[in-house]
Amino acid sequence: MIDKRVYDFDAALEGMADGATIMSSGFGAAGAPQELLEAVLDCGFRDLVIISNNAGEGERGLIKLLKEKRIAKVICSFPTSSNSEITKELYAAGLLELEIVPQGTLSERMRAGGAGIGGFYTRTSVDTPLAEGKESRSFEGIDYVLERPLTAQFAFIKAREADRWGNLTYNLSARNFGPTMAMAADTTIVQVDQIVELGDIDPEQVVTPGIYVDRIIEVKGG
Amino acid sequence: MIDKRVYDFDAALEGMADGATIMSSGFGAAGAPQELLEAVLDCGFRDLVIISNNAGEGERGLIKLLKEKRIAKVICSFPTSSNSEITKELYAAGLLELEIVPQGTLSERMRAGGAGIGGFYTRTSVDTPLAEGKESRSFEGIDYVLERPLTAQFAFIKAREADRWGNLTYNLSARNFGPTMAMAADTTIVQVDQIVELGDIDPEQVVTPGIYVDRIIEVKGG
Amino acid sequence: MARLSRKQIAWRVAQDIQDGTYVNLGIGAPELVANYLPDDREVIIHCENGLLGMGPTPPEGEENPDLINAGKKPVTLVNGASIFHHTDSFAMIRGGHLDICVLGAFQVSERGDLANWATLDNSRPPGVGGAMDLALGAKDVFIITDQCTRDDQPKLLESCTYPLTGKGVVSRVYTDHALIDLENNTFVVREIVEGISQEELQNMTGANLVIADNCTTLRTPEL
Amino acid sequence: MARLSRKQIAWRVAQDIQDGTYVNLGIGAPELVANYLPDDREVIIHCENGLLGMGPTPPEGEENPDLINAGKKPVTLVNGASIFHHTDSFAMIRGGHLDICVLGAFQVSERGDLANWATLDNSRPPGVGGAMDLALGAKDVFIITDQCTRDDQPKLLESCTYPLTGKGVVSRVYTDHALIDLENNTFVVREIVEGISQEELQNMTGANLVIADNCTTLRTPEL
Repeated sequence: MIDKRVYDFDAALEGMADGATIMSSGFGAAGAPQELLEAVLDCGFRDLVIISNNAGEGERGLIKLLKEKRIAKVICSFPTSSNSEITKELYAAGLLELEIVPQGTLSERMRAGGAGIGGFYTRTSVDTPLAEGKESRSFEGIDYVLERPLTAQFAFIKAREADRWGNLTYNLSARNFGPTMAMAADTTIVQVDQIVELGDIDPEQVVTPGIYVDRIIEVKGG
Repeated sequence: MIDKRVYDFDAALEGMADGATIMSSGFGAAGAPQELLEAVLDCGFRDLVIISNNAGEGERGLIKLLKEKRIAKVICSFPTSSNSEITKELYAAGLLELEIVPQGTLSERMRAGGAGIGGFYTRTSVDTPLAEGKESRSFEGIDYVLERPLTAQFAFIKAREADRWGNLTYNLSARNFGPTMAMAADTTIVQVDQIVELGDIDPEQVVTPGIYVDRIIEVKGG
Repeated sequence: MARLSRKQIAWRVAQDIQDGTYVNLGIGAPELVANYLPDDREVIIHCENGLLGMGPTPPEGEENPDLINAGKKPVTLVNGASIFHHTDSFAMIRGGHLDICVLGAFQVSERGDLANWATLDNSRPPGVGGAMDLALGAKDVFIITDQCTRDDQPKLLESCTYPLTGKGVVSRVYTDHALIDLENNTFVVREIVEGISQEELQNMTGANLVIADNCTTLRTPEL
Repeated sequence: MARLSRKQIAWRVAQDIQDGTYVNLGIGAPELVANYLPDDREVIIHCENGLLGMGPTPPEGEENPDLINAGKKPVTLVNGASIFHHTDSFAMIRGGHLDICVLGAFQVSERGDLANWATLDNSRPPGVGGAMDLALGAKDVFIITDQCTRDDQPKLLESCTYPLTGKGVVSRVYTDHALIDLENNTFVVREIVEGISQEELQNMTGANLVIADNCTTLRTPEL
């Protein structure tokens, strides 16, 4: 029997270690797996590399990890938020490495990582500093840069519903990076509002098929 | 007001001409826009280039166009079907050009065409005759071939429901190539089982957002 | 000196967004455009975080933290809206499917180059978000900006001095003083607000302005 | 001479598919594997045309033409199934997410090369379908094939003479006479059907066979 449910955060985070690379879903706070991120804090892991659109928002999740100096590097499109100064402070103090990737390129690189694509050409970032050091190439007179796939050891995702096979639905715009990150990580760990019976999710409405999911933990009100 | 509904096949096919390149959805007969294809037959267009996973199945749609020698070339992964000999006959007689593309590459090339990707590297077809003439390249010791985007003037798609903005749902495995082809063509024409009111399709259940759709025609029992 | 408010610039932009347009509104002033779209037009608003068919701001108390726009503010959905994941959203952007994107700018050059994501100050963390994807992907890029910075430096220039967001991408610039098109690597002034002379406008601009033959007065309601 | 039927080969493959496996079953003989999966295992069957969680063939009269497998035969869905479009399906295949793919073969080489899509006969239209994607994408590729062609030519060879589907992709071959692993560019025989000697098997093979130390008899039910 396939049962991807786990019942505590120790089980959810099994195999994690200092220096882990973690994709973390969410756009701002919508879809951010705050409880999973805070479990990492509680477990004491350090020197983390985080791949996430933002380097946290508000007071929770990534912001807490940043404040406790657990994060060595963030790969993101937009690191700062209007309601936290911690990223700016750590960056100014040389305590945080940032790799800035255009949002669409970030998402597409993760998809490539999950889909077996060895690299792709995009117009985004051509003639900008973010293309520096990257191969460029012209097709039919249009310039492109070569982007490489992005993968991670872990993906942390917040979803709405899951069944024991790991099929997921998401809530409105909290869907954002979850489906792509689930494809791109070795181990995908999902916190869900609700675990439902196998068969309760209409096959046509599954957004992330269970094949991409390794562990599910129910976090009520998460 | 945005209203993409049309009420006859002449309006659906406006702008088509001899030599048109048409993506046609469907995997076998599931999701194949038979009535739209047969309208092309009725309108008399010739020398068509068809992009479709199969070169028809059974007696309808592409098979009819093939029998009437309206198709000059098919770009597909698998041209023959168990229940029609016409593709074999035309090919043997030198009356039909075939370009064989691995199924995943076919689909991914159309996605690239719709997503602004200038090219991508895939392992599929490496060391096979289908990689001949294509650039190859190694990343981290793994060989890839470079594949280029595939677009078309028209996409013909069969869907289940549409609203007047062109939002689409599909029926079960008839979904197949529809969502990708809708992105990749200049003009996307959809035959649907049923047109519903704007707002009737749950935003989370829209599979193809209306932005990809240009014309909708209701074909009951199609 | 006569000068449009942010709301008035947004109003002016809104008048140029036709029925049936798919438009992305960037964070900040561009978000205001949604408030001034004429009622008789159906304009479909895209949010980079996976919405097509953004509706108005919800009434207080009815905000859903899982339904937000690119600026992370609570929004609603209109009838006909759809929701999709981030990679699909940026495939839509990068694949050239949006008609118009409205963005802010630090600088715009007469060749249509846009700089709106980084300055030369390296002490602050950089952040690009979806700006580069939007600038290259939309069929038309409209810019909302002031003619000059707060310390009176022109923002419309022969060449950008800040790092670029995209090269040759801007179609039209809406400033607090004028509506200016980018045509053949030239700033072409279409409308000037009342009370500003062509000379005054030229003096606030770091590149040569061409005044269109049919240049008119830029009028907006009080907002 | 003792020889397994297609159904018996499929039965033998099914025994090797463990609980919790994600498996794609190719068109033809591989489809039969679904019929022999032990009841106490949850095996999730993927169909390239966008299904995960394929169920049994529907009863006559209950077929849905919009619910078919890669062989275009009507199927059903199990509880926990999901449906997705073709590009997502092949992202799943090509991204290495399937544990096992079972395919047919024209030829297999001792280096694990697979030829199963084209012969040297150019008069017939070629067709590759999803075979190349599956052969490269699945973690393990299992092959169902006869030891020899109908005219007694061996199908397990030092090198394939037909155009390749993929190079070095095959993990294991299930034939009408034996179960053979690919290890270090060598055919290693794990099981031989009763009544076939090692010499007879070698004579039906176009490459050197190594008999595993623990080689056993390949037994299946009558099917």
